[in-house]
This record gives sequence, structure tokens and C-alpha cells, in this order.
Amino acid sequence: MSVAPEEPEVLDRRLDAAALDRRLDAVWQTPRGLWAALATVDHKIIGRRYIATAFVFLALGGLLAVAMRLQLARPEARVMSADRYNQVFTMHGANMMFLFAVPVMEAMAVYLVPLMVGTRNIAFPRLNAFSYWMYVAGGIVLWGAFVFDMGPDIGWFAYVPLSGPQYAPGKRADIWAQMITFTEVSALAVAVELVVTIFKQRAPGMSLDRIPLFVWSMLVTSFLIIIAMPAIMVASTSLILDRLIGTHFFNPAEGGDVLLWQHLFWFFGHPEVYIIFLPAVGMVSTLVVTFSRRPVFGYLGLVLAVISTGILAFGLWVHHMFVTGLPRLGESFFTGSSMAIAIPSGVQIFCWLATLWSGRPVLKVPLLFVYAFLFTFVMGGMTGVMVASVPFDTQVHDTYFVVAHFHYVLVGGAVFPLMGAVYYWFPKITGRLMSERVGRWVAGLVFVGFNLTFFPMHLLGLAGMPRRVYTYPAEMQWGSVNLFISLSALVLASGFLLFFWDAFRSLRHGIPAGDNPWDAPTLEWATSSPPPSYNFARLPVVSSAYPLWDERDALSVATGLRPDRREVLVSSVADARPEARESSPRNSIWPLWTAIATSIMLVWSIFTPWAVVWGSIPIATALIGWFWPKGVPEDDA
Amino acid sequence: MTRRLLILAGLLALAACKREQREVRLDPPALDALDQVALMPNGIGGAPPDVLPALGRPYETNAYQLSQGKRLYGWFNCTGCHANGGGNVGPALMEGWWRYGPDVQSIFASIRDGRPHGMPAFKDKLTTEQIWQLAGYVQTIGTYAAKTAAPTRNDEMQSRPSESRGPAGADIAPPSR
Amino acid sequence: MNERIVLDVSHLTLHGKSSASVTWWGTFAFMLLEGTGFALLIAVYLYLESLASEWPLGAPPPDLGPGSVLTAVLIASLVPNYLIARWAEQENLHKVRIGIVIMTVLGIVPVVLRFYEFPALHISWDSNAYGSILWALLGLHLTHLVTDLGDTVVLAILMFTRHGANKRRLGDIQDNALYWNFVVATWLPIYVCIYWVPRL
Amino acid sequence: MTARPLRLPALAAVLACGGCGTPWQSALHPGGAQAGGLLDLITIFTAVCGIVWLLVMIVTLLTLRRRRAGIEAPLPRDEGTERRPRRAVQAAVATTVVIIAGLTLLSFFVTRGLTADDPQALVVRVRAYQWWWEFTYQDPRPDQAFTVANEIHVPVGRPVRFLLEAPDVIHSFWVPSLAGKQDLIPGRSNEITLVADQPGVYRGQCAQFCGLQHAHMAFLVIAEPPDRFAAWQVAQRQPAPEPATDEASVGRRIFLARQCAACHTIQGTTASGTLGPDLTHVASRRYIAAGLLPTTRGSLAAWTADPQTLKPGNNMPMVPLGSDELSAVSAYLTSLR
Repeated sequence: MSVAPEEPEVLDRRLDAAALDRRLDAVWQTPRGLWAALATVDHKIIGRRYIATAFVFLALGGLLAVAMRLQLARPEARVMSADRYNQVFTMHGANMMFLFAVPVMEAMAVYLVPLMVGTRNIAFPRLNAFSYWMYVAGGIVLWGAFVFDMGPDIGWFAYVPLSGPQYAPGKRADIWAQMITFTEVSALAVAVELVVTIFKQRAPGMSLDRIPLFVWSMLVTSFLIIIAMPAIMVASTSLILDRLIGTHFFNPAEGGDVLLWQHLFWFFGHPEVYIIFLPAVGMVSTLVVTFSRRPVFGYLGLVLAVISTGILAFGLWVHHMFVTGLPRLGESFFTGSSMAIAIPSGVQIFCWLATLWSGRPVLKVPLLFVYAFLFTFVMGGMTGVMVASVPFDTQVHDTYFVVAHFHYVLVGGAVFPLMGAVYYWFPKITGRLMSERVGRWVAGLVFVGFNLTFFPMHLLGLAGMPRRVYTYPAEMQWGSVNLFISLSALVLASGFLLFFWDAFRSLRHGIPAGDNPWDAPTLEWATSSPPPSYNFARLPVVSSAYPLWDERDALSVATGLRPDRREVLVSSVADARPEARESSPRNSIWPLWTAIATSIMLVWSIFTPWAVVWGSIPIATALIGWFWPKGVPEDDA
Repeated sequence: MTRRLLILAGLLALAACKREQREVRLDPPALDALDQVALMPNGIGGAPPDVLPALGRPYETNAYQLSQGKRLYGWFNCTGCHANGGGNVGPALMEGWWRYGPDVQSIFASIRDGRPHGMPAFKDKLTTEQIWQLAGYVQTIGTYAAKTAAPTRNDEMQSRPSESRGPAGADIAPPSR
Repeated sequence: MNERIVLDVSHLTLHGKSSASVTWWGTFAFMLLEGTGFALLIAVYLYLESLASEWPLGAPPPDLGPGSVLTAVLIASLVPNYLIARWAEQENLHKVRIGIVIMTVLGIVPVVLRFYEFPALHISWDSNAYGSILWALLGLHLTHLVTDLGDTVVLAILMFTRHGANKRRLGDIQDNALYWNFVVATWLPIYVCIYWVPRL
Repeated sequence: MTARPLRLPALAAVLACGGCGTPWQSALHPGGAQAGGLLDLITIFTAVCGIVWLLVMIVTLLTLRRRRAGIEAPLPRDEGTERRPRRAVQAAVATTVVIIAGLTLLSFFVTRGLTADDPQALVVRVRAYQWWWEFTYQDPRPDQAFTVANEIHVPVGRPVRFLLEAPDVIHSFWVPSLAGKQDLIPGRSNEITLVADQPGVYRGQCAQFCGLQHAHMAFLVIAEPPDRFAAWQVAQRQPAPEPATDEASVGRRIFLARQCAACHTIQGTTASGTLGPDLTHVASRRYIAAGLLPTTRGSLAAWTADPQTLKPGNNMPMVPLGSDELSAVSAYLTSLR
């Protein structure tokens, strides 16, 4: 057995504030240097990298969108070939869904959730590091392939048989399928970390009814990921098996089925929309509370709405298949369930409006984005009700109407709140505020540019323009609207450009923020900006959902943890009663090796199935290195 | 060392490019040149047209061209005599042993001009480029190591193992003839 | 910000057991997501069956022998698995060492038997969709057998090193035992699907 | 549907200047009862949702009436003041439920109204290929069945039942001015029944991404009075006319001797390929290459000379023809009326 831990001199209560900070930093810090940077497991450093990487992919995906708009600005344009266009729109969709939207929401949570629940690191921090490396590798594989004319050209949905062995020659579709594996492994890992962090590492006293709403949203999102993403893993693995070793999952001539793909894909694909949207719900709730200066109206209603959205999300997938000829009765059921999800969404909207109504709203940039969100998302919700109707959908399915609809929901519903969240939490992450003046321009340009770009697409769709066409004949007279859309897209792009510029500039030249520039009520604002490596010198204890508002003089904290090792508090699931002082793993380079070994195996397996056998040997080796005890104080029990 | 690695990576990337390109249209002069096969007098072996290496031998190495060849194999009823490589009226192609040699120009000549004992000439049915596509594909049927660019199974009833499972010939016994 | 100390946690244990441990919850979450994967694959099996005119497709039903023996071994392994979890709970290192060796052997046997199962299916993965889903089910479960075996082997070695006598490692033993229960539990519906559904 | 008067003139005006000048492929310009019913549904949904959206936006803007310039201390918690908003939220949620239920029912009844079977329907088998359409008019007498490509004629007022098949990848059959879309899925058989109530030319287009030339996979539905339709049917059943000029007969000889005949059928000749569209009456169709070019001698010549430039990636190879040969072939094709 190891050293008895109960020696009084190593407990933090004996230390004054300065000495405690010094000792905690020695244990928790990430030293300077490349090696340490690669080995870090600090959720803040990884979260920052995650967020920055996701925004790089947003910018790249945006460039693809601009390229598409160039091609579509005029009828029968030849800015790029049909082949290139198909790669571009596939890349845009796959990149935005798998490399931007899901990761960026998880990235925000990786950074914020441990701070918001008042702990020192995320659960399974090494898994967290591994997940980031897998994510980066997946992005490199996809974009590397695209640069070498090997980008997938089968749509982000990769419907068989077009993506199958007979109609998708070469390795392009395999690249898509393996990119799925990379990003799903990383998303699933983060989901597991978040669930366990939220269940077991909350500050003492943070019972279920005191959890910040963003954290609730991330909890439900994580469960959605855990239950939905295996479906796409099953689907993409079946596809790659069909393509590489000749299985027949999707070959109707040998007992397979083409629609099986669509069922599996949308069983994942529809919850995916909520995986992106629910975190945004949490962000909006957070911003609404802080900037209307009052606790949220209908906390319980909001939580139940988020949970019921999560459950209903699994009952809707068939509404993506209304024109595939499934039995009409079944389709009517899915119309009902798709419509029903408007009810929890309505509850959320009404609760936010009630909060704003009875509060004292302060129109800082984050709240501007909330108003932009309300305007656009409610419209997206309305068109969502429209496409939920089977007969309505038969006219607009796979047209620009649907393109408009889901951009209203995903950009209006998720990206606007995300941008508001960036303005809101930027000072916490960097210690500096972004510019209020530039922010107003950003919000205005993005809001106006977005609506001018996407609203006319509703009309285009009704006027008969299908999606995923690389061009259209001049005689269809869609040209003028398309030109208008392309020009508006430039306004939208300029808004994003300004946003990136503001973020870069503010990193160095922003106004120093202080701990809590918005006088916000949740725990992440109880520590310095940016937070120290150990987040909190003494772990907070809470007695309300808005601790910083309800105890304005001093923060209640716990004492009695060891400062000589990485230690966090484990608390019970329902009422957050402290149960144990658990250690948290130290920095380690092994997650990186494991990610490299896994990446090699996954890419190699596109070329030969034996890669799965030989490639798993280095993975196993790396995993043993990862988990083998090193005899450090963290092993004490 | 780093430089050598970079060069290697660059070459690999270029190879990948070539393998994945979708070249749907050749210029007419190149198309004409594709016909310039210098065969030996017995119609077996010889020199492929100069344009082929200049193009990077796309019909043997490019995934898109090979899959077009496979499409033609089904469309022009090659299966009628050769089945899916197992052979029937015509010889088996999967064994990897060919009466007129394994080089692609011989296969090209067999398809274009026909061969004795029943193999018809396809030069009036297929364009020269299509014959090259078909020849490239037919060559992959019989290879002992599957090419990474080779197509795999069809969305049809399976009468042979997937092309990616090379050497395919070893896996199924040739039909008794 | 000013602080007010309201709670002293120094009396708490340094390593919580079962539901008080984060690894227990992590294992649980992974079981949930892998369980979803198994459930989906079984759903694919039943979906393909519902579309087929005959089932099994183009092959006789699989031989019962190897699969049933494997099922029996897996069920039998639950007993030592239960015991090793209890011994780990009691922190009885000696018994845990014996148990982990037994569990290693009981982990190897099913992997070996699995390689007799594949030929007993009488169909190859590339013959038709029925063959594909059978191989996929067996293959997915095989990867779970192999990874859990790897985990067990590493833990067995660990138990004979200086790291063995540590509550944290004994907790790992318990989590590994929990996961083995999961591997066995997921096998049973697969066994029914592969071997008995075609005979219905 | 009786709700046609509900169609909002304002909406129609907005949509008309939305750029759909030639309304031959538009859900907003129905030419049949189904598309008309769907347009009514679209209009009702748009009106209801538009009003809801407007109300929510008014409330949203009104929340700003007590806005402050700077951040103040948080408001004191007072349960008493929550009562009014609570009532409002409850009422709003209840209204949402009612509206959603109403729209669901409406949608359900419209669906039921759309799926009526008619034994008198004309039956056409549709096979969608990468990237063109093949239509076979079924007939109890096999010799009366005939096949056309990329353009169909239908009699006004008579339902037409389309049996949808896809031999390669998934496509989607969509003539927005007549009805909603239905996918064509390999290994499955779907069908859709359309009725054109007004004579006219309606354009349809593949709506499911199907590869390189998904953008150029259109077809025309020409609705005409029953007598003209009958005459068209009779004409289409005829074999191809004999060439009337020397140039055209040279063209036919070239067509039959070269690669053309391996893929295309021309009834009445030895050309019996089935890999490309049936060309028996190609010049009677308004467009060639699935809606790519209007049928003229020039466009036929250009297409034959260089299909891969006009529609890159399509499955027609570039057949090397001299300029005289090309001219003769185009003369022959132009004569196939």
C-alpha cells in the first residue's frame, strides 16, 4: 500500500492562499515546451485547441460555400467542373456537420462544463486529449484527401448505391466513411467524459435543480451522442465492408436493402440536428439570464423541454424519407412526432421571452445574437413544421426550400448562439473582452447577410430548383435570384471575416476583462480570467442555481483536499453530496501515441482489411502505456 | 532525410491524384493516338501507344477508368461468354492465365479485333477509349494482387468473389469444361 | 473573490467504490454506447430477415455445436467473474490473483471457439446479406471478446507486480468484471438471433 | 380541395417576382389537381406559420421596452411577479399544441386525398438511369407498348400511373407543377399517379442526388387533349421513317455501322442497343440529352460530336466522326420525327 494520505501537513486547509496557489500550480500546470504541450490533459488547453480547430474548419467550410455560390451565381457557369462541385458540396456538408458543428459544441463544453460545475478537470482527461488528436487526424484525412482530388463526392449523407462499390470508384467514399469513424470516436469520447463529469464531479450542493442550463443541455446532448452515433458507426462500417471486402448489406440482389442505409443514417442524422441545437439552447439560456438580469423563467420547464426534445429526437428519422415510398400510415405517425417536437421548442422560446419580458435586458453583443437567433430560429422552426407534413414535404424535399430550412435552423439556431457565446465567454477564456463596437457590426452583417442569402432559397425551392445541382439551365429563370443570393453570401462572409478579425485582435489588444465582466451568476465566473491550471484553489460549494448572485460577498468553498496530487471531488448523482476525493490523471504523451496508432490503422484499413489486425498491435501497445500505473501520488487509494 | 521523405510523400500524393482523377474527356488527337498499338505479327504482345505512358497509363491505374471498364464489361455482355471472370463459352479470365498474354495491349487487341474461335471484334461497338477502359478492367480480373484502384463487387447477384479479394482465381475452382 | 469555508472533505475516501467511482460510470457509459451498437446490429439482422423471402438466405441454418459450447462457457464464466468481483471488493489480493488467472483462461477459450463458429455458419460474408450480417455480428462480438481478454491479461500481469495491492487496481478488476458481464449479456441475444431465429 | 381562394395574392406576387418566369417546373404553378391541393396546403401552412412567427416577433421586440444601457445588479427574486408571465406562457404553449394538432390533421387528410387509385389510369413504366429517363407506355397487347425517352405525353384529365424503377442508383421523379415527388429506388418498386388538368408543357427533374450529371436529368410532361394524345401515341408506335434525302440515308448507314447502334435503338432498323435512349422519334422531342439542349440539327450535331464537353461524365462516348459523317448523322437524326 502507498503512503497513508491522511498526514495533516499535506491537506490544503493548512496553507494560506498564496502557498496553496503555488503548490496547486506545481501539480496541475502544463510546463512550457512542445513535449509538454503535446502531453497536456488540461481541459482548458484542450478545449481552447478544440474550439480554435473547429473555427478553422468553419472558415474552410465557409470558403467552400463561397465557391459554390460562385458556381451557382449564373446559369450553366463553369467556375468548376461537376466533379469538383460534387466534392465541394459534400465537403461543405461533411465538414460543417462532423468537423465543425458537433465538435465546436463539445469543445465549448470541454472548456466550460468543468468550470461551471466547479471541478478541476474533466473526467477522463487523457481520453479527452485522445479525442482531440483523433478529431484533428480526421480533419486532416478529409481535407488532405480533398486537396489531392480524392475528396468524397457522394453527399454528406452518402446514400447507397451511389456511395457503394459499383457507383463510387476509388477511395473517395472510403475517405468519407473513415472520416466518420475518426470524428465519431472523438465525439463519443467527449460525450462519455461530459456525462461522467456532470454526473459525478459537480460541486457539493449542486443538486439536479441547481445545474446551470448549459450543463443540462450538454448532459442531454451527450446522451444523444451516445445513443445516436453508434448508428452512423454501424452504417459507415457496413458501407466500408460492402466496398472493401464485398459484403452485401446494401445490395438488393443479394438480400440487402438500399433503404437500410437511410434508416441507419437518419436514425443518427436526425438526433444529430439536436446534438447541434441543444447546446445552443443551453447557450441561449445562459445569455438570456445574464443579460436580462434575472433568473430564468421556468427552469423546470426548460429542463423538461430539453429532455423531451432529446427523447423525441429518436422518433423523427423517417421524416427524411417521406418520398421513398414507405407506407403512408407510418409516415403519418412520423408527421405527428415531427410536429410534436415543435411543442418543447415552443416552451423554450416562450420561457426565454418571459425571462426577457420581465427582466431588464442589456443589449450587449451576446444578447444581440440571441435576438438574431430568435428571429431566424423561429422562422426555421416554422418551415420545420412545414416539412414535417408529408404532402408539403413531397413538394419541397431535396429542393432549395430544405436548404433554406436547415440553414435557418442550424445557422440561426446554433451558429448565432455560438457566436453570442464566443463574445460572452471570450473574456473568461482569454482574459480580454472582444470589441463591443466591432461586435455590433459583426452581428448586423451576419444577421442581414444570412437572411438575404437564405430567405430567397425558400422561393427557389418552391419554384422547382432541386438541391445538389452543380448548375441549372438559363431558361429556368432561377438566375437572378441565384445571383442575388451569391451577392448576399458575400455580405455574410464579410461578417464572419470581421468576426475572425475581432477575435484575433482582441487576443492581444482587447480590454482586460477581470474575473466577472458581465456580473454573471454561474461558477465559471468565480475564478480568474483566464482560470488557473487547477480552476479553483478551493472547490466551491453551492446552495442555489445562481451562486454568484445569491452570495455576492463571498464564495462558499470546501477544504480538506490534498495539494500534492491532482485531486477532485466526486459527488453523488442526484444531490451532489461529496462521496470521495478522487485523483485526476497527470499529463501523458500516451494519448497522442494511441491516436497516431489508431489513425494509421484507420487509414491503412482503407487499403487492406489486414490493417485491422496488424494495426491494432501498436494501438494495444500504446493503450498499455497509457494505463500502466506509474507509481505517482495519483495512484494512491 | 526530411527532404527525401517530403519527396516521397509528394510522389505518393501525386499517385493518389492520378488514381482518383475523373478525366471524362480526352482531346481528339490523344484519342486518335490511342489506336496506335504496334502488335507483334502474331497479334500477341508488342508496344502500347506512346500516348498511354504520357497520360500515366490511366486505363490500368485510374479508379474511374477501371470502373467505366467494369460498367462496359456488363453492358456489352462480356458476361455472356466469360461469366464474371469464371468463364463459360469463352475462357475464364480470373485464372490470370491468358492465351494471348497478360499485357494490356494484347487484351486491347483481343477486344478490338477479336480472336479465333469465337471472340468477336468490338471495334464497331466500342470506341477506342472504351476498349482501353475495358482492357484495363479485364486485366484486373486476372491479377494475383488486387490493385487498390480496382473496382469491387457489383450490386447484382454474385457469381464471383469481389475483385478486391485477389487473387480471385485461387478462390473459386474454374468450371469444368 | 472572497472565500468562506463551509465544508471540510478531508474525511472522504481517496477512491470511491462502484457508483462512487468515475471509472465505474465511464464503463457504464461505454456499455451504453456499445450496447446501442449491438442493438442496432441485431435490428439490422431482423430488418433483413423481414425483407427476405426465405431465412436463412441460401444456406442451411448454422451448426449449433461451437456456438452453444461458447455460450455455455460464457455463462459458466459468470460464476468466477462474480467471485473475482467480490474478492476485489474484499481486497483479498491472493484470491484475486487466482481469479484473474482463471478469468484469463476463460477469456481465451471463447476466442478460440469463435474460430470454429465462423465455418459453422456455412456461409461467407460475401455470399449474401445474410452472410454479411452474421459475420458482422460475430465479428463485432469477437472484437469485444478480444479487447476484454487484452484488458484481463494486462490486469493479471499487474496483479503480480507491486501495483497489484492497490484499491484503485482492485477497482479496475471490478470494472473489468462488470464489463465481462456486459460482453456475456450482449452475446445471448446474438446467439438467439444467429442460431435459433433461422430455426423458428 | 376547396381552399383555393385562400391562396394569398400577396404571397403569389412575391413568389412571381421570385424569378420563376416560365412556370413549367414550379410548385406554385399547378397544372393538376394534386399540385393544386398541395399549393393550397402550402398556402395554409405559410399563412398560419407566418402569423405565428409575426406574433412571436412582436413579443420579442416588446421585451426590449425595459432595456437598460448598462449592466445593473440582478433583480431580486420575487415569486409573485411570475404569475402573469406564467399564465401567458401556459396560454402560448396551449395555443401551440392546438395549432400543431390542427396542421397535423390537415396534413393527414391531404395525404389521404392524394392517394386515390384509378383503374382507368394510363400505365407508364419509368426507368431512371444515370442521367436520363426511359418511359415505356404499358399496354395489354405487348405490340402496342412503346418506349420513349426524356419526354412523355399525357392526356388531359386522365390519371397516369407511373411505375418507378431505378436500375442503377436512387433517383427521384418530380414534376412540381403536377404533384410532389417520389423516389426511384433500386430493388424496390414505387409508383405515383398524376393527373394533368390543364394542357401544357410541364418540366420534371431528378430531385435525388445521383452523381456527376444530376443537374442535367430533366424530362418533359406534355399534357394535351385526348385526341391529340391518341394521335401522338399512334405516331410513336410507328417505326422510324425512311430517310427522305441522300444525306440522311448516308447518315443512317453510318449510324448503323458505327458505335451508335450498339447503344441506341431505332425501331425499323437494325439498331437495337438498350444502353442509351431510344432514338426512334428523337426529333419529335423538344429537348435532347435529358433537357440539356433544344432539339435542332445543330444541337444534335454538337451533341454527337462532343457529348463530354456538353455534359461531362455522361455515358455517351465521343465517337470519332469526320465532319461529313457528322453532318450526315445529324441529318438522319433530324429526320426521325
